[in-house]
Amino acid sequence: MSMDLRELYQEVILDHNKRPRNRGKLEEPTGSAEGHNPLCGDNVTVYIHTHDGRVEEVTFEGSGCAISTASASMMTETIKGKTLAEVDAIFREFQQMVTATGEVAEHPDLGDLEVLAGVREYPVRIKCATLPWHTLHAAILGEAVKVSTE
Amino acid sequence: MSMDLRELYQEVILDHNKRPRNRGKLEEPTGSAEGHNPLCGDNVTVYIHTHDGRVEEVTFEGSGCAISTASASMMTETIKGKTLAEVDAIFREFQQMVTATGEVAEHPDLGDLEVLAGVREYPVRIKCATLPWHTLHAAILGEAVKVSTE
Amino acid sequence: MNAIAHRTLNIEAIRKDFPILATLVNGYPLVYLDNGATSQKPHLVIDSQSEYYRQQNANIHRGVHYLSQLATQKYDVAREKTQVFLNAASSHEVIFTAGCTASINLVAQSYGRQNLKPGDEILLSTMEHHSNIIPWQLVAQQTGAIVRQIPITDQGEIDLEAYGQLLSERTKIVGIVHVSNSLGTINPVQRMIAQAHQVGAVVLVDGAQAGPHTRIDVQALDADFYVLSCHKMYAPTGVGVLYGKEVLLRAMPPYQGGGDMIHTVSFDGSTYADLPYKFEAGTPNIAGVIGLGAAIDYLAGLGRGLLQAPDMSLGLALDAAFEGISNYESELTSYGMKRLSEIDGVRITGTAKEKAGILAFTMDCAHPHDIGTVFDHKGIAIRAGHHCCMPLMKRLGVPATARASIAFYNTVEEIDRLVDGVLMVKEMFG
Amino acid sequence: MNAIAHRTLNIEAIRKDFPILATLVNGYPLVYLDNGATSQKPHLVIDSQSEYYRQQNANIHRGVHYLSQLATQKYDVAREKTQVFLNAASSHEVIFTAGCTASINLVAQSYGRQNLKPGDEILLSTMEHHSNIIPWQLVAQQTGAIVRQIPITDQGEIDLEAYGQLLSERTKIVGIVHVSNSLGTINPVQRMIAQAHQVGAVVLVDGAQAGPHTRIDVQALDADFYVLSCHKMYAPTGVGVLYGKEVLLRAMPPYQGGGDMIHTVSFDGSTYADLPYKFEAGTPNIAGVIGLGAAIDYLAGLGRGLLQAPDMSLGLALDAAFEGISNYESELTSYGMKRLSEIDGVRITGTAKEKAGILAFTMDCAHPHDIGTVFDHKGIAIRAGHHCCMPLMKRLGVPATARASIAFYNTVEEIDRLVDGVLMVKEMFG
Ligand SMILES: Cc1ncc(COP(=O)(O)O)c(C=O)c1O
Ligand SMILES: Cc1ncc(COP(=O)(O)O)c(C=O)c1O
Repeated sequence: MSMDLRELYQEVILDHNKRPRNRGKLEEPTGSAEGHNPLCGDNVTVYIHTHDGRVEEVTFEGSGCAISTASASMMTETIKGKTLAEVDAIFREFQQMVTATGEVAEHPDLGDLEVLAGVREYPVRIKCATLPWHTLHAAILGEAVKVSTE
Repeated sequence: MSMDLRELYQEVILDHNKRPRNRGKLEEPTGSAEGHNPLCGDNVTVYIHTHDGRVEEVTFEGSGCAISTASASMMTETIKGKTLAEVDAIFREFQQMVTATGEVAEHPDLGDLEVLAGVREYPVRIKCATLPWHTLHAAILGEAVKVSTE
Repeated sequence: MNAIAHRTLNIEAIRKDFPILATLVNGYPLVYLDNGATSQKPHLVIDSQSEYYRQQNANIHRGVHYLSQLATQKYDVAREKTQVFLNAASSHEVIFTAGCTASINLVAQSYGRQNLKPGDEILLSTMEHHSNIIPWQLVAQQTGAIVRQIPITDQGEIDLEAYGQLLSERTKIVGIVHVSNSLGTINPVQRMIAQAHQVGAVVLVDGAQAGPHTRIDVQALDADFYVLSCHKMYAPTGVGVLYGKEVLLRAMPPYQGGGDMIHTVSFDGSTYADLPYKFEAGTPNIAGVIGLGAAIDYLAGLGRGLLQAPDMSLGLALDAAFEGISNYESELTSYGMKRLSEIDGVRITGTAKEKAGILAFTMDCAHPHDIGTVFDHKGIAIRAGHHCCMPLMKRLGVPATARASIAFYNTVEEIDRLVDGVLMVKEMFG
Repeated sequence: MNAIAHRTLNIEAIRKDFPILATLVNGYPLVYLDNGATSQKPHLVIDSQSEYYRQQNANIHRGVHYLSQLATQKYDVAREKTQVFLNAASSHEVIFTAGCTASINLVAQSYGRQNLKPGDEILLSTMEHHSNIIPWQLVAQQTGAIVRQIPITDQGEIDLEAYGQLLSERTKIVGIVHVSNSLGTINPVQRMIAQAHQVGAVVLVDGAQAGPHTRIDVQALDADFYVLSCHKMYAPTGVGVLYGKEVLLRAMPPYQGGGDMIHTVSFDGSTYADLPYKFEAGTPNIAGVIGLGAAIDYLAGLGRGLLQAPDMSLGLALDAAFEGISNYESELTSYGMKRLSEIDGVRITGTAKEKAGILAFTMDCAHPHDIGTVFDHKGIAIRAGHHCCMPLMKRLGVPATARASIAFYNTVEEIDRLVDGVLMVKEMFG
């Protein structure tokens, strides 16, 4: 049925969970948004600072499970310095990776994020992995809305 | 399972159904009441004229199934001339007859009414047999209430 | 779908799918003609219940564990099947309720209470089931709205002229039964909906008796709300469906509060979940909904069998199934109408041109209740009474009728036994 | 009932009564510790469903035919069994609904809407399930009444002093959970009801988690309303119970309108049926209610087995069954509490003195959701989340907890596997 647990909780994930990168608040973000997964109580706030269509700074705060914390942490690392168009492409690819069924494709652009491919096998956990991304998306759009992945 | 149909629909019942006795309205009743069985749409109105605690006249009107029509018709025949105390005793005995389980007792006071004992085997039809009696009861009490056997 | 006209359902095989049909009543083989009250269930549906409780039972939506994921997946798939069954635009428009009655009350209390003002009008036809009358009377009392009656003709059809005259800008809601449970009349709901929309009213269609017998397409009808009673559709008891257009459902306040319908809860105030969950408070009838999925699969199986196309899509398979079912049921109905009308002293109630599997009648010599008892003695199950349609009975001038209601597992021989029963009643009471 | 203290349930035999317990998950024997979400069902209940659909299925109350009489009789008997289950004074006080959530909404909308005025107060405890919060918030919005919170202590007990101070003549309704689904706390409802009655308030007790584990006596409690969630009580999904005192129910307006709840219907106005039918609009979950009857029989069978008294009355048999069940479940709970409290970095949520089968906890190193996934991998089914108790989670200062909830078919070995799971989580995330 389910694959080995170690494929879901890879070392990289456990590491990002224990020592999340870019955790904290940005003083003067150009955008921020709050995301919430009511099913498990996860909460994440993403702060972003963009300039000339490029991500200069991005951080997050909140309490969540290992999957959502690691996803948020790796997300901030991956997108820093990227153009918004690149961020958009990565988001799409990430989403495709964690929801696709059938053949596992290669995702060279995702870097470390590829370790999250394992959530595909855990339907109720997919939302944990995508919550930070949806929240990022809202922060970029500067929407004042609260994101919910219910 | 169920006894032979002829035991429910005895000749006497079919006869009372076709030619109900004492059908009609009393001009100046001392009491009257309307009874209704919403499950099958039966309606019966009982008119009674009592004097010195004795039933002088009793009639009924309405539309109903064979069981309720025959029951009403035989009821009027049986109680005419009886004291209210006697009517009460007959009502009780009748009720006991149509609802009792187990051994079938003798009911010498009920006369023709005894042919209705067969409804015992048809739980949903018992209310058809007792509706005229409940209505009579209300008419005697002079209650303005509408009776329902739901 | 013309291919199907020449192929017919294998009724003998179908009857074996419904175990209860083998029952003996009082020594006679059961003739079950009370399908309007509730249908019988095929093995596939019955077994889906035991399978669920033996292998999958868990609460849905909130669980990370194996059983909960299994149950959730089965529940969600049943919603998608129901979407196809109704041809709804989105599965979010399919709300599971406790029954058809619950669905109508939901719309009356949520949509109705929000939108009705004193003097607004709710139009309901004379032939509505009590379930499509009382909820509107209750909300009318609460809001000051007025319930008005769409009259019917002596044949038991909607008086369309009167309907056109009743419609006005005061009309806010129209409630209309798709197929009458007492008369069998198939109402011209598509046309009536278009007319109602012209004055800005929304229409709730009561599909309780349409679901089991006809292919439904809520988009073609342009229905605003459409409700189903699943136990009449070969599925378990305790499940109903409410279809609503997304734009309407989104704007409506929740009906019941509880688990699963919330987004956040605090004593300072709560926010509600998205569709369809906003309207599914508390643990739903999980097994029942999964059983509904199995009933839809069963019907699709009939369609695939008819066309010998085992891989046919669900929607096409249901098209085929209902074409086969309605052809066959019409034949039985016409045959029954013809035979009954040949008997002296029998009056048929409901002679609409468009009519589905209902044979309702009264007899000069006997009350419907007596007819029912005599029939029961011979193993024939029909219903005697007002069929939850008191205003209709009043209009027809009868306290009650005897009603035989047909399903596709009934046979010509069973109609013959019904007719024999009628003759016996005549002999006995005539 | 002291005779029972020395006799114990035969858990090995009992486990064979619940077919799902033999499931393998991911190669491991299922450890089902999610009973608070829904219980598993014994053969007797599962088979009651197939038997009903194979041999008795018909609509009830209105039918003269054989099947309808069978189904009606079974349904009515289930109501009488439920009366004994609750020790209600009359079977008319037992209303069948679609679920516990539906029962509470019924009381809020019928009793609440009729009796609440602006400024009136509804008291609810911090540990209530969303199902006992949102319906009251909705009716408060409609009537201008105010919802106030009865605080709890750090141990997870009602703050009785604060409760006493909150009670005043403004208090019209108190809603209180009998056994908390998140903490296991058994609340002193009898005492709380007596206090509420002194200020003239009525009390609704949410017995969703009490029904499966303790003997209920609504008359001894003097509860005004008491609600049950039958799928948590070894019975099918889609059934709830509302008990209400006759004098209150009689005075309440109907909640939903439809078939079976009426006396007469006309477009000029309708009148309603007597109890319990007034509150049972439409076709109920007939199979589900009959399944509830089977679940009560199953429990009674355990009691009769314990005392080797096969002819014992239903009430006494239930006394015996629940004495056996609560003794055994307390042992399991104490054992689990002890073992978990010995592990570093595990914090138990809910340490009330009076506590029933809930082991809820958080871990320093891992989020409840991750705990749930790791457990699931080993076949252990628990729930991770807010358990529909967001205000309680806020009070406890945690986003979520991991919750194992016990039933009488669980074993000491299963608690050991739970503890092993916790150790594995520590190893992985620590
Ligand atoms: C304490 C409590 N109250 C109410 C409910 C709601 O029950 P249901 O979802 O069956 O309506 C539950 C179940 O989740 C519960 O645990
Ligand atoms: C036309 C119609 N509408 C509504 C209903 C109510 O359905 P239910 O009792 O399943 O809620 C029925 C069934 O009796 C019906 O025939």
